[in-house]
Amino acid sequence: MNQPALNLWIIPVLPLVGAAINGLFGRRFKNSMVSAVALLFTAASLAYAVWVALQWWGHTEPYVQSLGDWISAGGFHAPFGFYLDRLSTVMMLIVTGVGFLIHVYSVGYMAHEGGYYRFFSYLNLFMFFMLTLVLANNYLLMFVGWEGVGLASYLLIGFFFHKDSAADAGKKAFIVNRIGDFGFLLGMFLLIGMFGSLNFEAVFGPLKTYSPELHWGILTATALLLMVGATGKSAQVPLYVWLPDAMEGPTPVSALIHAATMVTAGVYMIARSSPIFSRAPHALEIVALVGAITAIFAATMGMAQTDIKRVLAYSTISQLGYMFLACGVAAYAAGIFHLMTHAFFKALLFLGAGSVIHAVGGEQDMRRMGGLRKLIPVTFWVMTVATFAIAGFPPLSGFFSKDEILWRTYLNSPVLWFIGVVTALLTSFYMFRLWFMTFFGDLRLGEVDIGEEAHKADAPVQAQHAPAAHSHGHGAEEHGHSGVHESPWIMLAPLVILAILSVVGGWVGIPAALGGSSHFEHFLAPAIQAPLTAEAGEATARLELTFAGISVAAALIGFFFAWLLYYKRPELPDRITARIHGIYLLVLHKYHIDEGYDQLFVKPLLALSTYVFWRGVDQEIIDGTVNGAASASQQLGRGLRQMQSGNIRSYAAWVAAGGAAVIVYMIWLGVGK
Amino acid sequence: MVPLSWYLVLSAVLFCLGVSAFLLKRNIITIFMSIELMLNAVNLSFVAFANQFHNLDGQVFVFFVMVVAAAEAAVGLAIIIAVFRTRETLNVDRVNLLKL
Amino acid sequence: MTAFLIAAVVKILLVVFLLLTGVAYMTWLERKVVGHIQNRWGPTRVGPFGLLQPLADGIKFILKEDMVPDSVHKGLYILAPALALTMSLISIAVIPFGENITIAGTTTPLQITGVTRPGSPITDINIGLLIILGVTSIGVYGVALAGWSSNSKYALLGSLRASAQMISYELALGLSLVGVLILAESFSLRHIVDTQSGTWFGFLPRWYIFPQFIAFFIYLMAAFAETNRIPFDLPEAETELVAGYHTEYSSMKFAMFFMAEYVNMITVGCLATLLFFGGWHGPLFGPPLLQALLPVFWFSVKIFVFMFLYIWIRGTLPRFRYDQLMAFGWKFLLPLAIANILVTGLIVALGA
Amino acid sequence: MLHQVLFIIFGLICVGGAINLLVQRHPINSALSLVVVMGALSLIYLLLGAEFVAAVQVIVYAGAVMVLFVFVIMLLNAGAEERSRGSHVALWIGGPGVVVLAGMIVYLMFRNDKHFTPVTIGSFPAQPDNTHSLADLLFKKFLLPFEITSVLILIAIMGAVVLARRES
Repeated sequence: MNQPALNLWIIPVLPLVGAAINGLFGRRFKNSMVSAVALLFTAASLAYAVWVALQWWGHTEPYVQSLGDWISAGGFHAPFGFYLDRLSTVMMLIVTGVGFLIHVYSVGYMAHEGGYYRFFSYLNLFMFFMLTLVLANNYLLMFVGWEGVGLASYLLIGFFFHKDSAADAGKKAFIVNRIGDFGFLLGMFLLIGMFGSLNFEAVFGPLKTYSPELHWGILTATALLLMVGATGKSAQVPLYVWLPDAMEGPTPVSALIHAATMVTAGVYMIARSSPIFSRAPHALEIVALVGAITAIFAATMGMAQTDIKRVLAYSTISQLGYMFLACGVAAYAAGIFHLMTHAFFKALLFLGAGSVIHAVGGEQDMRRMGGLRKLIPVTFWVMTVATFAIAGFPPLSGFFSKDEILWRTYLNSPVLWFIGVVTALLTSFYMFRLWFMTFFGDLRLGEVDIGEEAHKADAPVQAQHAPAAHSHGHGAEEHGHSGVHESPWIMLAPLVILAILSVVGGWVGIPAALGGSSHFEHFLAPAIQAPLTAEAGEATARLELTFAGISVAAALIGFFFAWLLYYKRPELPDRITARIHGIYLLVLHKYHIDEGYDQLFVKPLLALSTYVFWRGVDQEIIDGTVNGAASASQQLGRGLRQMQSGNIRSYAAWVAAGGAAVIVYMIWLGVGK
Repeated sequence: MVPLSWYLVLSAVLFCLGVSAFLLKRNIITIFMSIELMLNAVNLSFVAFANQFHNLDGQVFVFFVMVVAAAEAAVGLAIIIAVFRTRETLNVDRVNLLKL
Repeated sequence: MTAFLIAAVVKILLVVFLLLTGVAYMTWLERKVVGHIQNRWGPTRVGPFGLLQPLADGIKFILKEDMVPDSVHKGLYILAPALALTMSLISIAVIPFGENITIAGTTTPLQITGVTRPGSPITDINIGLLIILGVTSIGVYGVALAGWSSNSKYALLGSLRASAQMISYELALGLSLVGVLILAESFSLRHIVDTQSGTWFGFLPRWYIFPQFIAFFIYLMAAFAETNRIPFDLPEAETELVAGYHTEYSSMKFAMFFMAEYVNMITVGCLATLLFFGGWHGPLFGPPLLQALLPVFWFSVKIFVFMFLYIWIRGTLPRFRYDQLMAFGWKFLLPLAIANILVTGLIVALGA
Repeated sequence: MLHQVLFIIFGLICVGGAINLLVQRHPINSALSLVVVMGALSLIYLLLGAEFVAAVQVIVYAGAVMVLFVFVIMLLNAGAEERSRGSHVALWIGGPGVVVLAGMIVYLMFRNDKHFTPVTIGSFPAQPDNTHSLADLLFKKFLLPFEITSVLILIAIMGAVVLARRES
């Protein structure tokens, strides 16, 4: 087939160059220079990505470009290859687009932080790895990107490395991800064992021809292992614990990495592996289950959080759960659709939250906010859009994608659908709770209430933004009531753009029932392979409409409760929480999951490595061996030292004797016969 | 008509005399001479084999050996002078501290 | 065969006789010339113009008491002068004086080590030059051992100087000859001389002095140093160390050193003649016998000129200081010789 | 016949010189006997048809290296060596070692003599003077080693100067 020469490799390499320049020379640059470099390369990457997408728009078959072998061991080859089909096109555009916007935003947000060049070089590095992940044409290269984004997220979470909590959060994210990556690796080994290659064509090609029964067991195992990897990266139960802590990082990072792009890598990977999953129904069920559990679980936890960013973090987890649910019911297109819309409004929410935090001078506790509606109108409006979008009000983007997922879920299993609806209700509740607490009522900034758990939530926050507050252009005292100020336009512009996107973003996928022509799904169809088993339940327009109604109703109920509890009668929550204090605390402490993990894994591991590996193996066996060898050679040396008389003639004598011995030996061997 | 082995045996005998001189002499300078003697013995076998195989490479190697011998003599004698300056003796049995 | 042996023996005796006589009269000549340079008469008493003076000296040397000081290293003390004289005499053996000469039906080349077969060109030893160099380098032992064995400070210092000087200048000497060798492409003296027959442009004799005058200059300096002659006669600098390495020697042993020195001078002269002045080549005329003898005549004339140069310089120049000597040898002559080799080689390579 | 006689004469001179080097107590005697050995060796080279090597042997070894030795002996005014018993190992280990070495090599040579063609004067080199071909080898085939050895010599000179200079 005649391919236009799209040099896909340029897309990831451009940010890499930016990262290199900033990382190597940034220290000497002025901030303006640094941001110029970062923005330039990101924008270039975005522009080129758009151009490539337009070049390849019409084609349904993937565009593969291999730059030659990277690893070639025996029969196994892993090329530096890139793979552009509709799925990766969508992801590529999301990553570059949202990434670029967030770069712009960061210019304003990070303006007063230390390590400016470091931040942007990391951010560009992340772009590079993420694009590698998205555009790779084989699992191994994908894994490179996979690990790379992990690294970038580690670096960025621990950006304020002088603060222990941040450093710990980074480490936690890294380690938890390792577990998932382990699964991913094993899955890849299985794939190599089965197909002798990791290239997508080489793996998916044969799968198309297999009959469903053909070694579905090993395929299931592979799928499950891949899913483990996905759960690690996408913060699903049980590996979600790192994401809330990841909020230690700067807000743009939370928006880009921990909301819009990186955490969705797992979903992307599952969608990319749709041929495998479609061959493994049981694995799909488990994916769906995990997704559903995560969704509701995280939603409940989100209700009780008071830290604005943590609320968003938990909502992210639960939205990711939705995407998993979608993939689990083999509605990959819906999952990706939701991924896209979520990227828009969740990035918007985070950036908005960042703008709010910026406005109130580093405060993150919602109980000290409120009434900001008047003070920062632009932020308020964009946040409003985002909130309605995520809550799933038509005709905003969130509605279409979530509704699509729910509808498909129902077709697959009503139980999961019910969980989904409840989650939707909770989602709209805690989002509006956030909305009301932040923007309505009157400003409670400064009235530090002595909620014992509040302190826990704040301690890092203050520490984190203390430098920011001090280094702000105007003195710290202005950060009182009067100090609340709208963010500069360089921060607001991306917000507005994202707001628009989160309004219209959903319209590309309006389902047929609502007079649309679920265009997005058809667009993705060639890249996705649905299960051979035809779906149960037939889709009727009326049924679909009713379900849409139900989900809207759920959103409204959530809105109503939030309005009631946090606007109409703000004293109610305390009473309620007092009533159900036990459950409340349980939720507030995130079901003690972290402590549980600590007891279950961390402590035993520590004990094991301390008493067995360190004291036992290392000190006894290894050191023992080394010391033993040392002392043995010392003894030997004592003996041999007698030869070292320092007398040349003695040495000569030894040499002569040795020579004689050699000659005798050679003659004995029969040399020169 | 002289069998080649005579030349080779002569070279071997000279070599071994050199070795024994190295072992038995106490004077550093004499020991150096015995090294030269050994080198000469080796040269002899080089030349003998060059004659044997009608190939001049052996003679070329003799030159290289000579060069090395000359360099070695120059440096070695310089070392001897340095040693003599500090230890006031040429007897190797008295120079056994592995340092000047 | 017998004829060959007889011819060889005759040649050897003749050459040695001529050489020693030459040495004897060399001394006479030197004393005369230096005398006249210094406004003296030189020897006049013994015979007309003191022509018999060398004879008288010889007798004196022989008749003098040969005393051996105590606490000398006996064997070497005796060996040294013999070694010196022998080595200087040996080197004359490879020097060709001319072409064939036929006496009483026996054709023989005018060279001790030369062999001729009827109808074939003369073959002489093909590394003659190297032999001369080797022998002269062995000659150093005579001087060194003399100084060391006679167990006297002056002698020791003299011989140390001598050996150091000889080693140093051997380098320059040998390297200065390489230029000529490159042009002649042989170590055989006879062949070298043959390549110098004929003329350039019809009038300029084809001597290597003209293309290799730098080499000749270096050779001259080195030769003076090798033979311990003024201005390089530090080993026997009377004013500093009584007579240098032969301070402790008397009568015939001293005479041996003396003769060795002059024989060396003559050898060096022969070498210069052979390498730079076209050996025995010169205009030939007259009857066959004259034709046969003229080359020898030309050869001796050239040597004589060289000897005269020696004496002349002795009468003219002062003595170097020792550091000057070494500096001159190592820092001037040696680099110059190497440069000369490089240039010559380059030109020949480009010409080829 | 003549060849054998010459070989035996010179060989005996060699061995005698070497033994003399061994037994003489005064270094200068050892040095002179070594000079004798070298001279005889050069003549043996002539028998083997390596006249250039022979000449160079005389010039370099006898004429330069050994003069250097004698020079140093005179400079340090070395006396007869003292019979100190510094190393018993040298005698009781080295002595037998040398004997065995010599015996083995000699045995090996004689055993393999049948593989060798006897040496005859004039059989090699083919052309009258092998100096040209030697030069060819040295400056074409062995050019790199030649250059390296020249560098080696240079370094040796510098090293000697540095070592022998009296610290001031």
